[in-house]
Amino acid sequence: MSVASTVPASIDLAALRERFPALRQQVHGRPLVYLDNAATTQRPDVVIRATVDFYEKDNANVHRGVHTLSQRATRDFEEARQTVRAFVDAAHDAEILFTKGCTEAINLVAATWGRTMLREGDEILLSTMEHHANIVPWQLVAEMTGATIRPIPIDDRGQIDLSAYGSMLTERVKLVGIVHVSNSIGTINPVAEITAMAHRVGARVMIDGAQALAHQKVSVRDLDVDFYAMSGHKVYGPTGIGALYGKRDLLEAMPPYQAGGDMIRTVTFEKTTFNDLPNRFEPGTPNIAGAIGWAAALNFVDRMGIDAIGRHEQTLTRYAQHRLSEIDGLRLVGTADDKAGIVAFSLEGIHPHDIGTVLDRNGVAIRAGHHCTMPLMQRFGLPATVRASFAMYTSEAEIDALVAAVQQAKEILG
Amino acid sequence: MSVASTVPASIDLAALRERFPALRQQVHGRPLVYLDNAATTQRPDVVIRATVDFYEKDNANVHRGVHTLSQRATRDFEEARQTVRAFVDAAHDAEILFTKGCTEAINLVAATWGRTMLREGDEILLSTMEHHANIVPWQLVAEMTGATIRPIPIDDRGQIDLSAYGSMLTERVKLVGIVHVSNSIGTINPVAEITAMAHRVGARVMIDGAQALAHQKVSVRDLDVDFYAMSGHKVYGPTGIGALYGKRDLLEAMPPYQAGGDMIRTVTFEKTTFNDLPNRFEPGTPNIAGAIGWAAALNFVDRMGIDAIGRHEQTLTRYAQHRLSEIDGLRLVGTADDKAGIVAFSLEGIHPHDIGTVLDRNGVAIRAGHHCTMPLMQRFGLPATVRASFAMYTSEAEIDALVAAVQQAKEILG
Amino acid sequence: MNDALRELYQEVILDHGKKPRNFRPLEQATHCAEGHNPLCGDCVTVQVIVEDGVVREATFQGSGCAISTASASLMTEAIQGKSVEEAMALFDEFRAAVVENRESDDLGKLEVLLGVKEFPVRVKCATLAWHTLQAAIQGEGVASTE
Amino acid sequence: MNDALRELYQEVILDHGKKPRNFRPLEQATHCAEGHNPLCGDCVTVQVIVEDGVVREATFQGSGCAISTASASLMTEAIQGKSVEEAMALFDEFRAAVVENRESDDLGKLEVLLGVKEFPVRVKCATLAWHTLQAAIQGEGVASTE
Ligand SMILES: Cc1ncc(COP(=O)(O)O)c(C=O)c1O
Ligand SMILES: Cc1ncc(COP(=O)(O)O)c(C=O)c1O
Repeated sequence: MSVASTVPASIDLAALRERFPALRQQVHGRPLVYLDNAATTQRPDVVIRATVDFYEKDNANVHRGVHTLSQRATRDFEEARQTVRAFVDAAHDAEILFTKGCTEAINLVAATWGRTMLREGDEILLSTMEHHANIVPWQLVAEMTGATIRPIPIDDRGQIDLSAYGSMLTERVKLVGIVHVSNSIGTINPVAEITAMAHRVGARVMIDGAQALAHQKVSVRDLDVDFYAMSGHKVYGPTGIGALYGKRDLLEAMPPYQAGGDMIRTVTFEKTTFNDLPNRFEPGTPNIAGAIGWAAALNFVDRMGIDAIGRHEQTLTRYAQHRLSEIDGLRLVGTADDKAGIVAFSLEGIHPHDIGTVLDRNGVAIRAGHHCTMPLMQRFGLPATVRASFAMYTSEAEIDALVAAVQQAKEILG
Repeated sequence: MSVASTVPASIDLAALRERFPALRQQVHGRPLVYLDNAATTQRPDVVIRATVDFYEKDNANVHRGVHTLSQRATRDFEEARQTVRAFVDAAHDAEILFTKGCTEAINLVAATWGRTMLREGDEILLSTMEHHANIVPWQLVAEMTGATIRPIPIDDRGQIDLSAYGSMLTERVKLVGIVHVSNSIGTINPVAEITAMAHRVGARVMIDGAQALAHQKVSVRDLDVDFYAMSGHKVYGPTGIGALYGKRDLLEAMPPYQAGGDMIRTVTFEKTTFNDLPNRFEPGTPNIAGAIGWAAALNFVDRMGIDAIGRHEQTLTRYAQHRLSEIDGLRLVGTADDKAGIVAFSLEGIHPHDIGTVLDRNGVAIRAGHHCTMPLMQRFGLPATVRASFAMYTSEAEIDALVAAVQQAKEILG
Repeated sequence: MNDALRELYQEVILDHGKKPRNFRPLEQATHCAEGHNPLCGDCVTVQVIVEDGVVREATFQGSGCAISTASASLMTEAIQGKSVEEAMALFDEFRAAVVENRESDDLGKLEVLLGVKEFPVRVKCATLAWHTLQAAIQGEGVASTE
Repeated sequence: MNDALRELYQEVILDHGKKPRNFRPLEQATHCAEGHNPLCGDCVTVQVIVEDGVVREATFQGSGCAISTASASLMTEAIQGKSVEEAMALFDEFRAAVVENRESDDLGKLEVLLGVKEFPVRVKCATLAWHTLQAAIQGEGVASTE
């Protein structure tokens, strides 16, 4: 089966879709057309199987366990860490901290690195297309430290204005926060370049990678980013698991975030000494099943080949943009040169939420709203958009179904 | 089947054990005797099934979704919240905040309520038998605010010294932190009484309920506690999910903890307004599958009857203490009058870790160590103990296997 | 074509959705509140003039989907001239009809909104303006459907 | 009775575990480090006197399981009189034998510890003292098996 071959040239969609049980269903009497992958992807059978296997065979708590199940759980959990490390090409396992998701990963950096390193007068630069998860944690830190936040402008196609960014980069800038792939409009930001520019003035870079992992090869070493946040459920893994990558020397210097068991070396009521990386940042029982399931997802993506997936999605994106733009009164929002599989649009005089309802009745699952990027919506002067987002299993026929349903929405609502 | 009847008088163990797939296995050629339930319990088939069902049928992100899958996921996720609320008898769904576990729940309180309410000169009272999860977060807050931590002494049997506690309670005390059931020695603390005493001087009470839910009926309203922390995986649920109960007026007044999507109402770069409870404290994609699986676990416990489970475990505990205390040189650690299914001991001249290795070769899974309660270990003058902890499916025959294996350990190591 | 959709998006609703009545600020308002529906990002401000216990005038502003806009528009028409008690009774009646699926024959023009019953996730859109009206009259200032 | 267990807990090990040799502080130590094994909570302090590149004396203190105590005890005996290079070479040899399962015939008395190979989770107990020795000699002060 081509799905399992190591370096597939292209994707055998029919076989692939069989691997995702949730895709085999009808909604309102129509085959499900799942185009809400930027919210969360579906899970392949191997992820579900890995979760079940853990609970049925190896279920135990990790660390400090002298018994066999605990040893197996610990081994699999730490292998999952290695899998994540390899997937994003980090240098050390200790640089991968498991979190409950991308949001927590960013909060961890803001609350530890941010609170200790930022001062009054310092600046934090955030792109106008950031997800709230890479804005609000910094606002809380800014309030606490006296640092100020400055938005990096974007152009009308939804691309960061690099020359404006360059002129904002002064010695005052201590952190630059950038979404690798915009969840709202799909723009792939030039993270390597942005990072190099930031480093030249001594600023650190926090990349929100939530949407990137599923669409393209990510090497945190090549990008040279300082922090990189990820979510398992956005890349075919379980809910409740994610990770923070951080450069080792930065993580070593950070104060603890949450505190509890397994992150300490000794505790007395007078004094507590903390453990080494990564344990220092992983107190309590981790989401063991989540980490193991996520590793199964990443291995699955590896077998499919992330480059083939990326090509497939870009083809779909071009096709969808082309087909949608033929619809009268439809405005594509975000038309960057470099885009991942996310297409957003609005229809003249029709609210996205109403479109969403019509689409749902046709079995087509999209998202309508601000997509947790209110400043971006403001930039485009829209309260909300319709967003269709693709995955490795999305087919051209599904794009056709989307287009037909949008046309029906126009008829009914126009 | 008696397992499914609504108010069972006692437990049909053979039928019940069939419901837990992980119990059906051999370790080193011996039937697994899983006595590490205080670290984590096993999961019944219904929990695994609920997890698989979610991923195979309803998998989508919650909130803001106009499409059918998202509506189903949202409904099931919010029903899970109701299930947790009902299980601990809280008044409002909004008082249940999902977290990744008990550790995070306590950290949330320490970092929000603690940082805003505590001042220099304030006192935090923590029992000597607290888990590190209910010590270290308070140490971090104490360092930040200038509050001081004072340990509440315990007696030689492992019971809180209530009269010492009473005399420590002054107007300076702002928080009392107590473990409901000790994970190390099984003591069930008189939480209602401790709470009433604390309230008389105006102190708030943070109860670490990690070990309590699986063993006895908990009513946060009857106990009148202010905060109650829980873990799903300690009560037959998945890893990576837990909850904080907090009284509504306290939660309402707390600043946000982590920040991101879904916890805000509006975001601009100038100003962010936050959402209502519980969303304000649940930014980002929650562990949806985890919450749903946990609800399945709690419903399973309900069908079994928590009182029947509690009685069963207490019978086992008495039996185990009786059998173990017949072994020469064995010292039981923690012999409170009121105990849940946890038995800890040490053997003269033999390190617990070596005992653990011998037991494991006999298929018997226990935990050896300090159980994240170093101050308690110090109190008893031991670096570590062996801990056997029971669950609804534990049998008398398994206690016999434990005792036989301990005897073998004595032979080999003595 | 889907009947439930046709039922939901009737002519009257689309008309009120696109050309909302009483869509303007009300300078001399005696009561005012803002309502949010986090689901769609709908946001509505309701203003009313109450004199001697009677709603003399009612207006709204904001942005929202067709359902919430039409519902707000229809509401401002429906409550004009009614006593506050009557207006609140109408809300109860309306809510009972769309949320609890209860029979009702006193809804008048609001009946066009009953199609929303088939779309549970959209019910909040239909009741947002009413919740906001209630908040305004009770002096709460802010309403949310969650 | 389990053969692997008998192999692990040989007489010599139990003897050194219960009556560790060189278990005392070393006042004139030239090098010293503390080691932790978070798994068992083992904690060991190794002190040595190195003169002219030769280990004149080696002692340890701390609390730990039979394996880690016996290993520390046997180590202090084994390295006495050896050059620092020889001691470190012995560590390499020992580690290769228990971690990588390599053949070795130069281990001398340390061979009694080879039973630990069947117990991967206990290997750290057997190597803790050695890691700590290495940290002491390299002047790092703290070692951990994780
Ligand atoms: C008493 C007690 N408190 C807190 C915790 C921490 O719970 P979790 O690891 O699920 O966060 C545990 C579990 O180890 C516990 O037993
Ligand atoms: C760009 C981006 N950042 C951050 C997040 C937050 O991720 P999570 O909800 O998994 O924490 C999301 C997902 O909604 C996202 O799309």
